Amino acid sequence: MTASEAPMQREPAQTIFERSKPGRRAAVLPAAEVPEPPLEELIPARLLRTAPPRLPEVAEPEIVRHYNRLSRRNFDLDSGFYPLGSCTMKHNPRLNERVAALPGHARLHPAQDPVRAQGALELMYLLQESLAEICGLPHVSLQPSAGSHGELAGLLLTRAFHADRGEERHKVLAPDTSHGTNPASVTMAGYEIVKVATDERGGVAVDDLRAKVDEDVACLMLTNPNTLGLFDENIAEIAALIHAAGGTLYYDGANLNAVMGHSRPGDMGFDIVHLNLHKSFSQPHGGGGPGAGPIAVSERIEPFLPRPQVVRREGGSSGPFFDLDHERPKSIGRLRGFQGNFGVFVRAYAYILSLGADGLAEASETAVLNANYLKARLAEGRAGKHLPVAFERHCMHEFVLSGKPMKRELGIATLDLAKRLLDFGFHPPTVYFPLLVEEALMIEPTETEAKETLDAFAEAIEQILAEAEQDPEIARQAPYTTPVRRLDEVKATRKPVVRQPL
Amino acid sequence: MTASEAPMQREPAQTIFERSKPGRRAAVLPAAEVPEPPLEELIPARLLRTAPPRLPEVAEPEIVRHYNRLSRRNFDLDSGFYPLGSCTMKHNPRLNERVAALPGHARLHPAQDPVRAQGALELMYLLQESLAEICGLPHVSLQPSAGSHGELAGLLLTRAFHADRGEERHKVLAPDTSHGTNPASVTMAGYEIVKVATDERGGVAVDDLRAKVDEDVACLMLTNPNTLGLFDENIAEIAALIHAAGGTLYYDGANLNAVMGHSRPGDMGFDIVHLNLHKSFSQPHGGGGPGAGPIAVSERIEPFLPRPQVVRREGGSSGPFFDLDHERPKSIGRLRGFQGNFGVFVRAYAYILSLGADGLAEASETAVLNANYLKARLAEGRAGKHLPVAFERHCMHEFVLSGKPMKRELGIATLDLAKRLLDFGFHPPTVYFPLLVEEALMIEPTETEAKETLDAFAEAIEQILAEAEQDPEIARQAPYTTPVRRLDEVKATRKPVVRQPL
Amino acid sequence: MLAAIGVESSEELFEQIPESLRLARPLALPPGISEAEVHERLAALAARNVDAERQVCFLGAGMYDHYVPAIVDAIVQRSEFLTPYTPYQPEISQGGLQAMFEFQTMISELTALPVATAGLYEGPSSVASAGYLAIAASGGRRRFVVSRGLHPHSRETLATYSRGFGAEIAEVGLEDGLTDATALAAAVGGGTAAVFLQSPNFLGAVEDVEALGAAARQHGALLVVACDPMTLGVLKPPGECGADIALGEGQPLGNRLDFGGPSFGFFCGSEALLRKLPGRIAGETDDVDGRRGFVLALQTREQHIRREKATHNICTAQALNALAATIHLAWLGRGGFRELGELLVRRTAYAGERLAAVAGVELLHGAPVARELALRLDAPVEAVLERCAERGIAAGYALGREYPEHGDGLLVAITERRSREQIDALAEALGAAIAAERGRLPVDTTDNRPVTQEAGR
Amino acid sequence: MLAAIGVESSEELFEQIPESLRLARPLALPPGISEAEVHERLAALAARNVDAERQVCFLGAGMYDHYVPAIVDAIVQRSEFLTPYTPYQPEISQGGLQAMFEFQTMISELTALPVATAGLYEGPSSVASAGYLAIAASGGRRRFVVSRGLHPHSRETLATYSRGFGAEIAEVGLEDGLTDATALAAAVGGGTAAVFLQSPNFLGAVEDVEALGAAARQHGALLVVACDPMTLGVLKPPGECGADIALGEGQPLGNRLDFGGPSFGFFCGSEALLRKLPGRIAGETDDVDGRRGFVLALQTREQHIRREKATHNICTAQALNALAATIHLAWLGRGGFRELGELLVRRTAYAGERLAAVAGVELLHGAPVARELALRLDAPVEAVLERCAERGIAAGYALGREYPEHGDGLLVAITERRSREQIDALAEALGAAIAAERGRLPVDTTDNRPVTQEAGR
Ligand SMILES: Cc1ncc(COP(=O)(O)O)c(C=O)c1O
Ligand SMILES: Cc1ncc(COP(=O)(O)O)c(C=O)c1O
Repeated sequence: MTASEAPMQREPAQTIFERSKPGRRAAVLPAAEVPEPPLEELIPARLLRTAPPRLPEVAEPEIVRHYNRLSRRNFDLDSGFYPLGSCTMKHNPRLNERVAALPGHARLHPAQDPVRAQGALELMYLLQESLAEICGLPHVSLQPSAGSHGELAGLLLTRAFHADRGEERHKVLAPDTSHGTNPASVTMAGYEIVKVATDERGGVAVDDLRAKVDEDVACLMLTNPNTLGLFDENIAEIAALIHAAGGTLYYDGANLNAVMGHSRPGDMGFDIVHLNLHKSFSQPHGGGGPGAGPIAVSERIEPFLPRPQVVRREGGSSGPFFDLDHERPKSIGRLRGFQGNFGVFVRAYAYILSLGADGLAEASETAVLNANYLKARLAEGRAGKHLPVAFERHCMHEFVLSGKPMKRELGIATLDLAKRLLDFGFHPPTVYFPLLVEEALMIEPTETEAKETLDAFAEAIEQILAEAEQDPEIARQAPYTTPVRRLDEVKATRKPVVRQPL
Repeated sequence: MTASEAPMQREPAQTIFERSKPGRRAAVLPAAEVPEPPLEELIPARLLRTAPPRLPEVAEPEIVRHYNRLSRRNFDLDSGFYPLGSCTMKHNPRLNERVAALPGHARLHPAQDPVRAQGALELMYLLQESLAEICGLPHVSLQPSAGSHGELAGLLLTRAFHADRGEERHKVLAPDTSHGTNPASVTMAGYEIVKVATDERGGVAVDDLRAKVDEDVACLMLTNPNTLGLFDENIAEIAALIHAAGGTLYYDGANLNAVMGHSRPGDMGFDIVHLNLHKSFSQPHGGGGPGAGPIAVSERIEPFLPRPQVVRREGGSSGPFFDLDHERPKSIGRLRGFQGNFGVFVRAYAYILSLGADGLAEASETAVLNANYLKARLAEGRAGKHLPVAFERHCMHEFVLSGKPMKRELGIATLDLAKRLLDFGFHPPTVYFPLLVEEALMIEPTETEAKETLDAFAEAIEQILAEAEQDPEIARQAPYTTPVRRLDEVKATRKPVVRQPL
Repeated sequence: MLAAIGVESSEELFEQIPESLRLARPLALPPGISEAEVHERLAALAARNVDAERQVCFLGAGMYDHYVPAIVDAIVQRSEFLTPYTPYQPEISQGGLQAMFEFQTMISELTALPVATAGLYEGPSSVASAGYLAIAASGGRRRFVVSRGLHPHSRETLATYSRGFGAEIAEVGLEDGLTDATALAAAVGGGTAAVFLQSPNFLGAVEDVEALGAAARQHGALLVVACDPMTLGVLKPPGECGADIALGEGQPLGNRLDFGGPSFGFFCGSEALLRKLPGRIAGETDDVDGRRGFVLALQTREQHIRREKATHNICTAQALNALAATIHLAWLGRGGFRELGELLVRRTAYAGERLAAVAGVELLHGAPVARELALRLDAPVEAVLERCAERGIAAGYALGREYPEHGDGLLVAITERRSREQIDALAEALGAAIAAERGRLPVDTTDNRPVTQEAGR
Repeated sequence: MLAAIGVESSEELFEQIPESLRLARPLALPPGISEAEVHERLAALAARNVDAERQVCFLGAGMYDHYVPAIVDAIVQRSEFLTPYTPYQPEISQGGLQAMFEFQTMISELTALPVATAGLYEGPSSVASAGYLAIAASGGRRRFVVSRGLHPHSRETLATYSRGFGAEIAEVGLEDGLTDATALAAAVGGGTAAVFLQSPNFLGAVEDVEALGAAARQHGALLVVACDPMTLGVLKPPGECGADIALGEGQPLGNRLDFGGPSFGFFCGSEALLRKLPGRIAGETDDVDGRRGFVLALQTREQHIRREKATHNICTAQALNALAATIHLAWLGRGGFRELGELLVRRTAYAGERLAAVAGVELLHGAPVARELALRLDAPVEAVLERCAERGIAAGYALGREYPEHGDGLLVAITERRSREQIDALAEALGAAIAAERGRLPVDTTDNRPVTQEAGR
């Protein structure tokens, strides 16, 4: 055993079930303290389970070792650069974890009487107010659990809005650069998606839009800056077109990190906005959630907001009273259980308090600066030659390169480049999205990265391309140093094994 | 960059100072809120610092990455087997960390009025009572900060005890197998150490002891089971000898994990015992502390215990009152600031509550069982041939092997075996201690390890010895897969670099 | 950096935003403050909530005050689990992916259905997602038959979603706590896409899912069963009762109350539904050297590949919360999980007897219960709750708003944290409160220290 | 396993313990309880302490209520730092060893002395250890001259140790808060092993260490200076004042109050003392391939090598606490550390003015102060403290027990957590309490809610 194999590669994956030994356990439970008749005397036998679930049997020390070892098989934001485009992988302040864990938050039951949950309700109210100001829209619902949930909410609001005016519309427009959740949400909300083309500047092709706007269009969904990292300069005109046709304008806020304190969706004419608190507002991604996707809306949409809504009632002597308002006759109703992902709200509000007005604006400014700097670095050397930027303009918080020339000239695809980056200790950018750009690499450095890191990333790309000029196989076979190497995803879909046979 | 070098080996060590960039920082401080005159107006200039300390300048994201990366350059108990003899590397329950962090413990000021620290003082009192019962001695002081501090306390108590009887004695006896802190403490307490030989059964050579006991002997320090992992069967006779000569008997409790609930130092005739809460009572070792070394003593020693002492006063209506007693005329005085390592007391008490009387006895039973099982496994195969046990008897919680035949027959020293174990993902045993045994390997598996782990360790030793039969160089050059390989310790002592030049 | 970009100032970079749309003023938010101050501010807000540490909590209704073992927090707070994104690069995400695989296996074991996903947002939206799936799986049927025993939040969320994708809902009432079997049979027909049941249902009653499910099977409708995971060690699992889909709120497994979230929804199905399921699914496979590994399987169901044809729109879900559940279940283990279920059933039975013996209190129904029970109070529920709160007890969940027919109803939840002593204290408090209300005694406001501390001794 | 060992039962293994010494009964301790119950039990005990979250804390006297940034807890709680033993195997302990090296560098920067160790137990025992070192370093001199400004715990601990290794102690008094320079000069002589000073001293006064140190230099005695690390961003460091040894209590750096421990003691010395220092020292070196690495250096000083000839007996120290300090100092950074020092000096100055203006309160001395000040109260101190406590304020540390000459003395400590608002509240509380005591008003016991929460808004 020399180092020829990376240590973790030597450790074959073993599941917790494979560490199980009959009779072992970690948990010690409290004594029953009450009479212990056979269960059959309390619940009819036919409703009872005969064989218990085959959960693993492992003592605590081995459980801790198992999951600690597993954790080391992850790459994470606290290990290195994570320029995953559209995902805003910014530093997650530990303070936020600390305040979210305070018993007053963590052990507060969601059905607690508002009289005894004033702190939580006030926090939600303050967050609503802050997000409203940031979006430039008067009303906010914190209920949606993530961005896609916010999109669905927005489309249901749109439906309710039209229905309230006695209209039923069937089409929703979205650019061909839109994120996959947009069309998926459209279908789920019972609408039909209509794609709008992108113009040579990377914005919405206004003529194509004009051609497609009519009385049957319920809504236009936009991301601005869009998924190319470009701000749509024609947004005012676009908004006018949609509003003229009586449609609503929906803002996918996943890219808000570019414009906080600099420009507001409400001022651009949007009626409905969702925000990803797990992106712009530093909620850790947790390997795929939790998140939260609050929505901010204009006056005309407000009546339809989900139920319940957090409200501030001007109480008497005892000052204001924060309450849950269930009496919303025109509401689209609930989107989920209870009041939303409160723990995420605590973190987001702590983040807003920490940065404040200036801090948020500075964050966006630095995010944009970092993106443009990295874009400039990657315009030099081999990257400049083989990885041209898709649309040559200043970008906002992210930018998209095309690996098409690289593939043609060096014989390595965007996927190969991404996999090779793993050996250099970097998380790759988002790849093959947006679909519009061939062999796309979508790069979002965020504001919390240092210049040295951006430089090191640019140098790694340069090295990989140089290497590929000599021998493209190196990248084609990469990675080499990761816990596992390239995995057979086809097999996983053809013959899916989605649970352990016991 | 293939896997030929372990990933971490590629990452050269870089200190936080080397990540520093002028002007960067993590901390945001509160505003002064008060007048801000130049400091010279508040404190005479000659008492002020001119140039601030050159601390690193790094933003929070990079600080977190730095220390997270550093952490991965450590092997730890939650990663794998850690049979470090004499150190009792047992599982550290996370519950203990949780309760120690409760604000009522973590943010309690040590000078808080006892009236407002009743919970803390009661906890200390309850821990004293529990340890007294476990040791079989009536009185406990929690003050010493670790085992060696407890030893010093014990020797100062011994001095005070003799002085109180108008005697001054000069010698302290300890077996040649004793831990280094024993003689070091003896010197520090102003005594002279006299070594006692070990007999063929691994216990104190009673004849040698008898020859050395006289009126000038202040104390005998023993570990029982001793550092060979063997219980001294003559302990009663030994105690009688010392007491007859008017000396005190000191019990180094580092090995208590072998006998909890099975045998008690007080019943063996010891006057003074120290316990390592960071061994038998699951306080995590923290890479070298913190710990705590409470002492339990007999009636005749009690008057001299350190100041202050936690006492229970039978209060009136409001029930008992827990207090700090400073009025102890015969006390040896303070050994440290405030009341001791309270955070460690919380963890130890939580551990005692969790296991209870039966649990503690079972823990020791399993510790002894695991040690004897591993000893048996290592008596087989190549280990049995090249690594004989130093004293062939049932052991208690640990046992000592000799690498002498291995060195002679295979040409690899105990150190080489230890280093090679690193490549197999095991922490090596304690090596070259006790001094009595040539090329010693001192192995303590503890009760929290599973049989599979013990078997895997035995197999690793077997493999390494087999490998050495083929090519001893493999072990002599080991390790290969660690973040760094063998380090030049001589250089570190000859030309010490103990801080970063800035 | 500016030089490399070729601009004078970073403002220049914002000039792509039309002047008129650039915010000319700072945001109307306070300036940033120090970490110490943020902590103090939020601690002050938190202190104005009465949480389960300051009050004995008998509230349930879908989320429960179970003890979360310390190893759960310790592990989920590790950067390696806390901070990565969804595992799009499997080679460096094996930790998260394997954990998902273990989670799916455990949940599949709990429900006795062959396939489990990596999880959805939470319980009620998972119910709505099952509705969306049922339409596709039933070849376009658009009618749901729903038991009134299904959590009100689930029914309301299903209704909200249904107004979007288009489906009608027929509700079936309860008889003495249980779903009215005859009414259910009558309501199900050829046009029914799915039948929705919950067991234990919202009133705590254990339903005979197998019997009720017959109607669904007969008409080829999917049987969707919502369940409380903590009862699956003792109650017959949905998979053994003919359910096509089993789902529910995951909070009781390793997740804190957090005033309602984040938690997760679990979602299991039959083999037949595998390629129609919503959300992430981890699958086992090999790497090029034959090493065992895990990936996101069946991505062709998902929005990032299939876009408008995806089986669901979900992207970011609740991976960390599912990890917490995985660790909690590993900690409980086969034996502990079953014992915990037994403990809940027995303490709930004790609570039922103890509380029903209180003057002015009776059981709302006679059906078997597992971990939560519904009471009928002979005094205004809100007033009684207030009086109990003043003694440091959150006595339960008032049924009135969501079940007008039970304006006098109170739902009381039991966990392993609710000791016999605390149940007895509840009985006393309820008795005193009801007596006081009947006698209109003035509310006693002196002693509102939490009783947990006494209980702790 | 028994078979492999060749015994019938594990009891057999205990037969090596003489029958008479085997405990024939179970330990008289309660049976084990569940994790949830242990948590509840300890939470109940913790609730009976009034900590700095429930009371505005002006207590200091060596340990201070500073804010510990969240990243400190997050990092020190990682298993990789929390659970290893002392780094005896450097190849797999580079994380801990490098952290020690960084710690030593930071502390050396703070004190402006070239060498720092990896740390000792805490402040006072570090002072005693300096005494032990001084005897060896001075070729056997056994007399210490100690300022009465040195922390009483340090003086007492030094005395305790001295009775062991043998040394006499001469104490030098204070004049208007500062060490009496003439008396000190008179006390130091050819037999003096070391002179011990503290700055700021126990009464908060900033000493002129350089001037006082002259006597020590003149007679070849070591100058040992105890200091508060949080003041070293603004006060002239010991190394620039001629100190041979600088040491102190490390708690203010990244460590919680924990009712007094665990924390750590830092210990710095001149090059000349390098091989005489107590405890662990990390050093830089290379591995066989030339890679940079770190090891425990100069182990030949230590007990495990030198046994009775070791420079000290310490083994397990306080590594994790020193790591916390390292992270806290990295977080503060060059700028933040200095600003924090300035903040303390200015708020302390404000407090001095504000409090001295209160009727019945005057400054105990006129010497300059940095972060703590001594007051003289014109009313019984204990009674005043009690009244303030009832308003949710821990007003400070009563000097009477340790300084009988200051029976009316109160020591008030300031940290960045003590806002101007809180200082004003203290002034009010003191004023009211003193007035009440003079007028012997009855103690008001109604309102003892913590004021921190209000302060938080
Ligand atoms: C542009 C865009 N829209 C929508 C989403 C969906 O947000 P969520 O993952 O929170 O559902 C994402 C997330 O990747 C996104 O990047
Ligand atoms: C036998 C023995 N005695 C004493 C000690 C010293 O204990 P501590 O490290 O807590 O000072 C140890 C610790 O290694 C030991 O093993």
